[in-house]
Amino acid sequence: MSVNVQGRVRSSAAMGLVIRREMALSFRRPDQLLQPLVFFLIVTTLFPLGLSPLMSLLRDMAPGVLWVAALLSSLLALDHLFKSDADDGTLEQMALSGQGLWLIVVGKTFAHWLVSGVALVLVSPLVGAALGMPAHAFGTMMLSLAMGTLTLSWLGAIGAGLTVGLRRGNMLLSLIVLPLAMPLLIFGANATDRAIGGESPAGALYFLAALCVITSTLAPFAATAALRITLE
Amino acid sequence: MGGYARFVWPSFAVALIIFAWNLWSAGNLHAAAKVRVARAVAMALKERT
Amino acid sequence: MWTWFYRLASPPYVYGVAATLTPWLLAGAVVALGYGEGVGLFFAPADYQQGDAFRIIYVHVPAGWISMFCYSTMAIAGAIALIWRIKIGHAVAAAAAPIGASFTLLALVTGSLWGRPMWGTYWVWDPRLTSELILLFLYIGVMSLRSAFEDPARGDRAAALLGLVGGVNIPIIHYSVVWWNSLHQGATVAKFGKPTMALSMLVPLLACFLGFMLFFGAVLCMRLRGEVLNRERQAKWVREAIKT
Amino acid sequence: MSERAPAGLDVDSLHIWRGDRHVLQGVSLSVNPGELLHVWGPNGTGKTTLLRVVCGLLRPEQGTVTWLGHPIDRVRAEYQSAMTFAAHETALKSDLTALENLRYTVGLKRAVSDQKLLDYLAQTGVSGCADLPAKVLSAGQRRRVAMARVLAVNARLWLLDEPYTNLDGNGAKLMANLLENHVKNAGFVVIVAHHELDVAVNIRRLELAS
Repeated sequence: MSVNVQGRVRSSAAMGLVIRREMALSFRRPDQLLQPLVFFLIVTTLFPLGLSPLMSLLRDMAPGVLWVAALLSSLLALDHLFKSDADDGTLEQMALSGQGLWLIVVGKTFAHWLVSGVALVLVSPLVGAALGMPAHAFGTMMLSLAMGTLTLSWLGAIGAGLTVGLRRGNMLLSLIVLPLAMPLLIFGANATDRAIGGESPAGALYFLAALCVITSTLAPFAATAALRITLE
Repeated sequence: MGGYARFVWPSFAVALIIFAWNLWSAGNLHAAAKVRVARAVAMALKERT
Repeated sequence: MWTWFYRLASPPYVYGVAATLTPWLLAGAVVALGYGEGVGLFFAPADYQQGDAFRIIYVHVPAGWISMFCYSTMAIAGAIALIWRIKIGHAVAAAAAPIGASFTLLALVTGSLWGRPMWGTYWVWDPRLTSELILLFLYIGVMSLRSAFEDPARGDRAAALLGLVGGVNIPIIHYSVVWWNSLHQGATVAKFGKPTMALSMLVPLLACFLGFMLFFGAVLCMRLRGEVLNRERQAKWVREAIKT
Repeated sequence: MSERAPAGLDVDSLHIWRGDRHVLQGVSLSVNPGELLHVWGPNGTGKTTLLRVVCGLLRPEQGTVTWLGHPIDRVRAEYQSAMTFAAHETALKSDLTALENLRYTVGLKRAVSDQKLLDYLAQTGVSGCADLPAKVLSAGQRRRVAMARVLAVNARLWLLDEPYTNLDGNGAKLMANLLENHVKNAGFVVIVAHHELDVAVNIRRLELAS
């Protein structure tokens, strides 16, 4: 454990600790890890049933369907980002740990993305194939989903911070975060769509990367302020 | 192309409805606030006596 | 020199100023709208393409501007209250939100009514209409977050933060919607924006805009008095205030 | 400033409203090294609210909380590393073991090896369940793990909210002499408790009337 001059724990060590704690907690409850993935698969199976089994039609819809399902399932997973810690009082202990509250927010959100977002990206080729997506588009699709889910985790951290104290905060969390996530859907689905069509998805991917950078730099401050408002 | 009746009058009608709602709900909010204050004042008075 | 600004932070002063301002603003609104809508409806020349349906612009465009202006008022008031802890900011933000939402709804309805003669259908995923719709969702998000908290002070702060986050995202949302729209439909569809206008059409539109602004100011003052009372129930001055 | 630099925690005329209820009406207190302050009063008089304000979780509308003469929100990092707050509920993750719970919370404040954490758990008599998940522990055991965390953080100022709940006979005795040792070597404690404290130290009392 590395300690700085005043004998207090260095923030990088503390960040590592928060991330390890979050990962340990997530893997201690594997069922909660699987739920967003199963939701992702179920939502994507709804579309062929609702539309048609014809692969040709599904292929046109594939990017939009996949991205909407990915957005909804990662939004579901975001609800209990702070809720379980706030309910049993550990969030207060960590807030009083002398480390900045931002460090706890960033650590928890990043660990949550590692657990939920990356898992979604790894499962997505399965869904892509099921929706008739050609294999050469998988690379772009996974890259765009990785950036998209990370950006959504940051936006969701703000929403979770704002609604952590509320009893029925889950619906309100989606109501708050989805309008902010619409640009993600536009650029992500379009990048995948272009990859399927064989054109270069660079334009949309650059926009998505720009969104990811903006949100990753600004959202931690907003999420910390949100948590401070509801923790008080 | 577009006659008056079908689209212009409905638009102005909706505008009037929205204007009226704004005025009404502002008045309503103020009145409700006054009632709540009066009740709080009465409660405070009762506590003190 | 700055005294009037500092006094704006004291609730009783704002309560009084709002009371005196309201009638003047309302009167100004009536005059400006009377002229603007009157001329716009009857005297201004009809559009050579769309005929008289074009006159819906005298309601739709000002409503769109006000819905945006109102959101920035809400976001800025919320930011001031959050950063400098001036409680009045929360009251202004809480007062502005429903007004903005109502004007966004007005812009949407009149936009769709205007779309009917132009495109033959009531709803088209046009970039400006879509942005307006998303703005309505943002308003609903802020208002429902504010009322979701039992403790009004905490609800105010949460809504102020969401207003700020939403405000930062509005340009991003708008330009991504425009980008998205230009991809799929290409530039063939008649651009929905204001066609270049003759002066005789523009002057009434500006009058309407002024009228809408004055009306917004008046209703904001009226709602502000209610919101200030709600937040200052413990203060002494409130007892005299409710007598008038 | 007072003649000698204030050496402890000072709270000056706190006012808190919860909706229409005036929960704290001008509460003031001060605690210096080697003192134990017992905040006493019936339920609902704002004892827990006072503690949450003092530890910086809740910002008061009026009144100030100062640590060594400085308002706590200006010296947040120093204040938080010099104090520890044990809330009414024991704040343990039920999926993590007792040792893990300590490692992940104490580790944010102080670099403490697992072996030393085990010693602290032994000190409060729960070293046996170091590797048991917190959900299988009894309420008394969980309270003792929370006490071990207070010891492990090695803070000068203890802020304890009803620390005796769920403790049995010798649990209460253990708590009493932990407090005694802490106060004896220049530590200071603010305890919220609705019952008598039998700690062999001079106890100052602050009664919160409704």
